[in-house]
Amino acid sequence: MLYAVVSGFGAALVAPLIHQSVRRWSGWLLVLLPLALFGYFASHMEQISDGEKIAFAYTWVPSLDVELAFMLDGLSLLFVLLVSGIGALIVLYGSAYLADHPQLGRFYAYLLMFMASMLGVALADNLITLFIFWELTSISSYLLIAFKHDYESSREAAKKALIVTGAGGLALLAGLILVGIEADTWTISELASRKDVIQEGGLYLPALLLILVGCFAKSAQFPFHFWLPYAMEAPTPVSAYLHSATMVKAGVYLLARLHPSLGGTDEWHAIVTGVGGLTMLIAGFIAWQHTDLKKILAYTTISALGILVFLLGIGTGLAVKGAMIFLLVHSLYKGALFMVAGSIDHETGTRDIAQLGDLAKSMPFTAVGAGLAALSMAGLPPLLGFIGKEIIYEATQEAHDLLPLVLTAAALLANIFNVAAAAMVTLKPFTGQAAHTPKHPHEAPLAMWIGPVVLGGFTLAFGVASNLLLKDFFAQTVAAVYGKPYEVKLGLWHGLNTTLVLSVVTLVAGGLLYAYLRQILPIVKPLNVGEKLGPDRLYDIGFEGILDFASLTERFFQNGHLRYYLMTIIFTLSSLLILTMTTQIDFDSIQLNVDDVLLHEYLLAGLMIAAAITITMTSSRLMAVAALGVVGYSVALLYVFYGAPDLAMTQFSIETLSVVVLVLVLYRLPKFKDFSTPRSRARDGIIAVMFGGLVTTLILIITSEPLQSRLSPYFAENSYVLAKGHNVVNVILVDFRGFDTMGEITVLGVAAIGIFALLKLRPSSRKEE
Amino acid sequence: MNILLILPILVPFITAILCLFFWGRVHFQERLTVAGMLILLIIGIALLSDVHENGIQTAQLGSWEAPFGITFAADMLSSIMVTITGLMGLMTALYSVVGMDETRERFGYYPLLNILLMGVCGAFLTGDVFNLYVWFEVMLIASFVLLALGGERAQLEGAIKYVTLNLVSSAIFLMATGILYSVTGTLNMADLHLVVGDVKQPGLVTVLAMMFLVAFGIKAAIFPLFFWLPASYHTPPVAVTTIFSGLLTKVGVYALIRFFTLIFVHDTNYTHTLILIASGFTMVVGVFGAVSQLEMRRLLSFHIVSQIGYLLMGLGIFTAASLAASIFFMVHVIIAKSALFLVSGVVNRLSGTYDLKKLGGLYKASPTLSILFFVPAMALAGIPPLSGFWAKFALVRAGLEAEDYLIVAISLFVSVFTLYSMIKIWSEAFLKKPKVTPGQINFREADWLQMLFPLAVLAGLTLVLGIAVDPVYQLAQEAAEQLMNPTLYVTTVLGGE
Amino acid sequence: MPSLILSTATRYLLPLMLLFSVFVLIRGHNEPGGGFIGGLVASTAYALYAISSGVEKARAALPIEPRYIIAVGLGIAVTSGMISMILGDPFMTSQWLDTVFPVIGKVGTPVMFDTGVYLVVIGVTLTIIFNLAEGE
Amino acid sequence: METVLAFVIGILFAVGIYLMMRRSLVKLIIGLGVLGHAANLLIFTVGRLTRGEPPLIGKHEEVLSGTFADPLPQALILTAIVIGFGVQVFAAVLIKSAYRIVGTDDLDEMKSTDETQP
Repeated sequence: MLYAVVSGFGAALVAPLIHQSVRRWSGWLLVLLPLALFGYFASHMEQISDGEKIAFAYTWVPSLDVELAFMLDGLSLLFVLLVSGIGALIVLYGSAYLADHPQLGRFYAYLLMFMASMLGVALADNLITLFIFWELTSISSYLLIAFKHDYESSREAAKKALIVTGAGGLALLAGLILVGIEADTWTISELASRKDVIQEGGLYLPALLLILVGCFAKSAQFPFHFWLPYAMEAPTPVSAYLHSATMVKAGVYLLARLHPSLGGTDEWHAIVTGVGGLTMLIAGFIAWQHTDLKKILAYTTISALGILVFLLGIGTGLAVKGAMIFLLVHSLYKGALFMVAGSIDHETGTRDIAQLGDLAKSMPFTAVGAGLAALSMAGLPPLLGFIGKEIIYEATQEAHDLLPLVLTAAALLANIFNVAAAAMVTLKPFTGQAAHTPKHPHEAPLAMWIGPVVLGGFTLAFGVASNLLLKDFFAQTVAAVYGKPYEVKLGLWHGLNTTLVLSVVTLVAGGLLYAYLRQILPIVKPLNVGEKLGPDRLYDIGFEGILDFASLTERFFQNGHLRYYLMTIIFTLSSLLILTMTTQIDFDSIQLNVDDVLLHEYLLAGLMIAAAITITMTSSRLMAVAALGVVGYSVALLYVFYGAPDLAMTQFSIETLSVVVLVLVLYRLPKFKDFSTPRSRARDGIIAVMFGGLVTTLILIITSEPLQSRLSPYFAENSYVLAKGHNVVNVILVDFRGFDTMGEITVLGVAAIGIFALLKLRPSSRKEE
Repeated sequence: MNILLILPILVPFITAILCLFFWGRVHFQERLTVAGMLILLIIGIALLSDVHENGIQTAQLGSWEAPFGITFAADMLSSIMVTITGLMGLMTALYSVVGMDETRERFGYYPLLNILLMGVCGAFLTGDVFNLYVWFEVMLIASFVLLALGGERAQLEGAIKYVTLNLVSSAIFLMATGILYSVTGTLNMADLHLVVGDVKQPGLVTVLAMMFLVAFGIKAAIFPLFFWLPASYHTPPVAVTTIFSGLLTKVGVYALIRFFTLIFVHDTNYTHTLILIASGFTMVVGVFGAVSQLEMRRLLSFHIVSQIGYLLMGLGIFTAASLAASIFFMVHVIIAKSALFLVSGVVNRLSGTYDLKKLGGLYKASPTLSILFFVPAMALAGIPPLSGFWAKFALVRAGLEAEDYLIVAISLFVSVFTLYSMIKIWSEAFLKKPKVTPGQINFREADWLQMLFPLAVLAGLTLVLGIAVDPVYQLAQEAAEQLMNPTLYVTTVLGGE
Repeated sequence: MPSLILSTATRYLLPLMLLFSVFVLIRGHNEPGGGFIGGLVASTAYALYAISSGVEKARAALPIEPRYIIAVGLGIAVTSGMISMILGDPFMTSQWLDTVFPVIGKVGTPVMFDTGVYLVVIGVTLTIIFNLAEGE
Repeated sequence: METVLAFVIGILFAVGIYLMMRRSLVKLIIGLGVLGHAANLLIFTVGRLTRGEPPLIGKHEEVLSGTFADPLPQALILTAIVIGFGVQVFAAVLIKSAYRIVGTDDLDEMKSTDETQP
């Protein structure tokens, strides 16, 4: 099974090369991979339907408890079949849709990478492995949305999609880790058995919320749904594949997958059902107000995802069954409709339904696919969509623990919107009067109409023979989500009951909505503030706000003034020292001891202080250098007084050299100018004095205790005996700690090279790179 | 005495001296340097495997027993860092052969590069506080010169800030070292671990911890001490920026990790909480700086700051898991960030600018370069299965396990903006239609390949580290366990007991 | 205009001061002094010569580029450390010859190391002073 | 004497920091010099002062005995002085070059590398 996942990535790597060598036939060649995968997974159908589970695990990162674990059960099988099956159709479709595009090779690469990632998500049985593939779907979808990269709108749409799903992904990561920590396992199939541990732990609610944010962002649930309509900037094959049939369902998939371990609590019911319900209504309401085919489809997709989430939130066996059937229903018809929309766009040059009509004549095959799909979407018998809708109504009516009436009403409303939208995307373009389109319409190539027709065919077949084809398999799918076995019966006829009435009401109301669209639109338009003030705007304002704040912060801290940088550093150090010293230091131990100080020592100290003050006061450079020299020579003198002749000699000679160099350097520099204001001088003065005071205090504290050197006695004893030198300081320098000296002369050498280079290598003497 | 501990100093040092002798012969220096770096890398790997097999290794320089002489000690952390130093040195040297202008090469570029690496290796291996100061200075002076080499206005302006603030750091470091000796009577780190507890005024040890925190914090570019970095890192040629970004701040982080696991562990509630606070601010302010930039190298420079926050986060949480995560993060970020800086160099070679507003069209112009940018960029953003994901995952997991929820939340928040800024470069420099048409790839094929080679290696490594993560992560875990159990280090260095 | 007296004086002073610097270097192991201070004395001599007679002459009086003196100094220092490695001891373990030479005294690698320091200091100081003086 | 020096060092640090916070390049370099002296003096002082007894082993003795100044801080300071010298001379030349290129001594004129908008 690992190969099944990895093969997609491998194929992605070579796809551009294959495309380069076979050009026209690359689509037909590359489709073999998804087809083969479809066949491979389909071959397990019987086993799975019998209730078996197929699991594989490979060690990957044992040090972080991540194994490459895969499991095929009813739920994942449904997903991988959709992903590989629709994937095959899309590869073909894309090969024709983008036939002349110079970057078609890259398109294949991204598409196959996406497919492989999606398979990984559906198959993963380790929380982190799942997350890895999850993120890969985000990245590959980013690349696909930005495919038309010359357009700013594409780039921005892709960015928005990535940021929203990426941020959601990070929340998800945190959530998954919390679950992993709480459950003490990272294997997904083991989580259900630790349901109690997870749900009773203190981390349940944060973990749940974080995971839900991730799922909702991915599956375009309110209030994270806004990226999806933008993502329609992608080439239509991408929209058909990612943004309707597969990727956006990853969030739904994960909800379904974690339902046995996280579901069933009050929080789950409230949040998941609520968000799903809200999403299906809001998006459904917006859908039929658009005229762009892809926009309509995008909003109905969001609405459909809302229905799925809504059902999973209810979480009864019936609701889960409804969710799973509807998931299949939606993937089939929405994939088909997107491809149809792309074909129409491709062949007529527009996808504005106001400009379209009577295409059934010129595009007969496409029309068949579109018709079947739309009927399923509207929920007419004998198509699978009808069955799906019936189960939904059954499920809402039976949700006794919650509010069955409210739920049913919401589902009814969402479905009515759906019917109207279905009518809009097919009746309008394919029937009625022919309209003038930018291109003269004619049938799309085989590679493009085969997809809708095949998907439409499946919808029909599944609808007619639902019990035969889907019963056993869906029993397993539902069991995987529901967490216990559940009997699944499917069929078109359930008798005359409320559900049927609801179905009829849905159709009639939907039809009316479509028929009186022109009258209704002006009434509802003012209600539709969501698009202007909704989460999309909030996101823009919020994100821009953060970016503005960021650049404000940047300009505040990185302001270009060295003195502020320095001030911040000194201030930080001083604050830390004050904080530490006031809380942890015993100041009583300080002893001010000046009894032994000799007169000349006082004089020396006075000289140093006077010289230091002179430096700050003088306006002459030479005076400052001279005063600096005085400080240096005084230090040297101090070394003489206190038993450090080597130091004194070094200090004397270095000081002389420094003064010479400084004079040479400063010779050409201008006079001291007072740039700063009195106020800033006062402020700097305070900070400087504060720091100086801290240092003084510190020295006083330290010198109040005697020093017990652990090292010097050894040097005193062994300097001559072992190192053969009478001058201990020199012996330390060249022997005991000779390595320090090695570093020291290296510093000197480098400084000399640097000075040489600075003085001799000037930009003017250098030709431009 | 394990000779592997000294060779990482000697090899670049001798290479540098030879380069000085062959001052005028630039091409010979190139070859010499590449060879030297290769040897350094091999030594690093040998040292790593030696420490892995036989535990912590030490060398007493001049045969003077610890703590009286200078001790070199290599635990897993040191060995990992030396290895990565060798790798970075080799990649930078290879890139420089084509990517560095000959004028700079004539003015001592190669000897300086070697000495820089010598200082870095010395800092990673020494077990003596004052000796660490010396290696810091070796590294610093070499970096000063490399930064200013060429003498362009931006370089000089950047260098003044860099030099001044780093000298302040050195002065604080020196003060702290002097005080450390006067309080404890020793300079050997292992010995210090034993005696800091005996200091009569325990508060003084915390005061020292603060001084070292600030001194190393400046070098590591943590908040609010990082200003020198964004002011200067984008000014020298890209090869120099690359080696700086890869190694210099990391030496600061290394020193922080070393000191705050070995010496200053008496009051972790106070010290490590401060580190954690600093880490949060560093991440946020760094990434805020990055998203505000329109110059590619400046953007990347601010990211260095932000990433330092992540490295500190592991130290601040202070568990074996979090330290392991930080160490792995360090390896990852050195590789990924260097790759990105090298890409910016190639971008500049093609388009003549680093300005995102002017750049564009590279996605069409060079698919190879596009991949070589996209992979490390996504690695930096923490996208799986690249190296950065594991680093982030391990860190977040360690944080959640330690129940440090706030810092985890901050790190994830920052992560979104890291992604955003990488996408910004991608979108502007690669996808967008260009204002300045990228030049034809008009240098010789061999030069082009040679420029891309180190890039490909580094970008490839982010992928390899992501897929074959376990062996490396185990090394990081081993390193972290050694750090959390300092007795091991202490007994190995001081012998006996 | 360099004064004649000064330039004549420094011409004779130069060898004397160089000799003195070597003396400071050698006695450093036992008395205050050593390679560093010795190197400074020597370079001061050259610096004086440069000031009195001009940089070109001072450069000419030097057998090689100061930069190479640095390289040689660093080379000697590192070699002195490596001698012990060849003999099987850790890096920088001091090795002494048993014979005591007149004037120089005991000869060993630490003395050699100090000589390296001495040369580096000369090279560095001269590089700085020559280049700075020429820059004006 | 430590007490007196504590105040001297404190003043030197304050002066050094104050000078470095000026806008003038020249003051910056002089400030660095003062800071260097302060740091060295600090190590010397906290290493404890011993009047007049250098750590030299007498001609005919084998070990250092009696009171003597601690040789280790001296060795450290010597190294620090030399390193400080190298670094500061380099910094001085750097400032000279910057002055030559930028044409002013005013640090506020040297902000171009921190400006976001090029």
